[in-house]
Amino acid sequence: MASTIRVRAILNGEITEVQTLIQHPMDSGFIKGENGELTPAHFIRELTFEHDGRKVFVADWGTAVSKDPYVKFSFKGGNKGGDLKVSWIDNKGETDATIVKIQ
Amino acid sequence: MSVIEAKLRISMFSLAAVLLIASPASVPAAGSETEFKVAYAAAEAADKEAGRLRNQWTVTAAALAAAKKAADKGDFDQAISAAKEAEALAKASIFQAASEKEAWKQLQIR
Amino acid sequence: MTPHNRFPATRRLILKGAGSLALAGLGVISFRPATAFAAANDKYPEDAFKQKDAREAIKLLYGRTAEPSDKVKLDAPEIAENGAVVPIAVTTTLTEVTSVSFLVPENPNVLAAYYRILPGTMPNVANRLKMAKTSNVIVLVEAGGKLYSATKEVKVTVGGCGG
Amino acid sequence: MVFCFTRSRVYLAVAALATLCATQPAGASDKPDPATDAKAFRNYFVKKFPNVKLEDFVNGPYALDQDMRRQWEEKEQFPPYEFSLEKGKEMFAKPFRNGKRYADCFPDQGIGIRQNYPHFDSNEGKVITLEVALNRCREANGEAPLSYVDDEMAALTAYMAFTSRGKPFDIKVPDDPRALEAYQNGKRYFYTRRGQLNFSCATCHVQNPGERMRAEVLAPALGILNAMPIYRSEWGGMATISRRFTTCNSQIRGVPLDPQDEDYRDLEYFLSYVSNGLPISGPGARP
Repeated sequence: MASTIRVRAILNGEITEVQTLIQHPMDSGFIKGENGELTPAHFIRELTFEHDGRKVFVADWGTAVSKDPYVKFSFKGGNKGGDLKVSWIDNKGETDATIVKIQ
Repeated sequence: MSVIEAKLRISMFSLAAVLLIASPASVPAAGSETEFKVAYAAAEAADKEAGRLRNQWTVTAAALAAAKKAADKGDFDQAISAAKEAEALAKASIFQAASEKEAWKQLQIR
Repeated sequence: MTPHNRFPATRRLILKGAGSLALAGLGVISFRPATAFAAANDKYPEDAFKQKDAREAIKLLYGRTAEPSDKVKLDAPEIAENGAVVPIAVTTTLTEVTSVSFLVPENPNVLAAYYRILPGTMPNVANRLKMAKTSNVIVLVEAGGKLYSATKEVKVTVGGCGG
Repeated sequence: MVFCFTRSRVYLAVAALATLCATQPAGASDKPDPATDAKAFRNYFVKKFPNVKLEDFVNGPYALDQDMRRQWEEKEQFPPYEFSLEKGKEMFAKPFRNGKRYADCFPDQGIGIRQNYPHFDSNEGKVITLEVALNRCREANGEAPLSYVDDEMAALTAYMAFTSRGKPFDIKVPDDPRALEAYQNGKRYFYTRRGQLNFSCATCHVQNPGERMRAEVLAPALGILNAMPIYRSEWGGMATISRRFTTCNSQIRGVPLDPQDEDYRDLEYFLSYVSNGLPISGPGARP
């Protein structure tokens, strides 16, 4: 199974710009499915970014973040080839993580 | 109402071609099952004809389903009325298909 | 549940030891130095995410009210092309930013996202949010222990025969 | 709601139109002339939207509305069809159980050929769309066909479109009466009003592109297929050409035909042909 996480981390000067897209339904719990019943809430709660073991950015999400969520931020102190670890955990306890190199 | 809706509405009505189908407003006696069956069969036949012309409407299918549902509950007044609506819709779709046979050419970009 | 127990700041402070807890218990939250707040905001703000009212959510998140600031720039469309995916971003010239959050008061739950800005990270965040209907979008920026905001209305209409 | 027909007794507002308006001179206009059509089609949109660059029509509503364009550009930084595209790439590369691949069914190994579909198959005398060709490839290799409206077909066509990005549509209508007939049938389908709302494809996408239909800005018909398949935010998922056509029909309260019905294939043939010269931009993202 391919990772649910796509990351682009690009160093520009001293700033590393990070864009992430994650494959996740982000069901709000307010929408009826095809069977006419409410689809239970299923959403990523926490998304964490660590650069070389140091936390740089943490997203706490509720149900109002779009399906296949996207977030962009940037940080100082990144180095070309350095590791950026991205991990998430959702309200059902499911998780995924990936490590990419800063480009 | 958005611009397009307004425009379309005007364009359609300015064709002076509004087809009004009066509904059988007064049904003297309570509808019978036989009467329903006749009305339903007529509606079904008309919808089938629309299908042959590849021009069925979703609303016809919905009216047919409503008719069947009412009949299953024994409400034949309702069932007959829905079947008649279905037939009228199906006939309108047949009419549409027939008139569009040539009318589409008016719309083309040239 | 007492109001104080529902206060995430309280829960955060529990991690920091009995002394802080005592302070929080006395309701003197504003006495905490800003740095303590930033260092403490490492837990998922569960209760804030359940709030139906913006003021309530902000109170739970930050324990204070926000003041509008022209140093906070909220970038959101005039009309959302679709309420399911509304790109919204914030940039700010404020310094010492420790968190950024997005609220949509007309959504069933008003708090959409809360971002912890750690030292060295820029206070600029872009994300995509769901909007149930036309609503203000509020962005809150916590900087130097103070809370600033910017607000913009985004119109949302339902989809149909388009595309 | 568009036209509140619901409880009123107005069933259809078209009626005697045929007799009232049938002033069209018969004759010349009935003979299919694809090249002249395509020129007129393009000119119509270029004139209607003088500020839109020709190749920008493939971006649909985003070519016409600045606020929407900004949202789209923001999304294109990490487009929502990314997952579908990757899946399509994997599917395309994965051998069938007999060891063959999709690549073996297509010219140039299937890379950079999207702009040539649909094409007219002279042996069969019918229009072959890319979706049909993909399923035929599967069946020829002992695999079950895919649903024309589901994610897997969208993923495959997304990948194939991606490898053709920037290549102009190059649809041929050969000098064959059957090809001309297919083209003409597609054109007829495009302009024919149907459904209780009495809309044709052209009502929305020729007469009213750029207008808002409730929330959405209607896309111009010119270049509308160049971006397919599309990720639709409204559906939270991918749409193949088949899904787009069938949905359009049901939105105007017409019962859709089967996906890849000959009428739809001919429609795709016509619509692609009149967009000849405009670049493939798929997969796309739309509201």
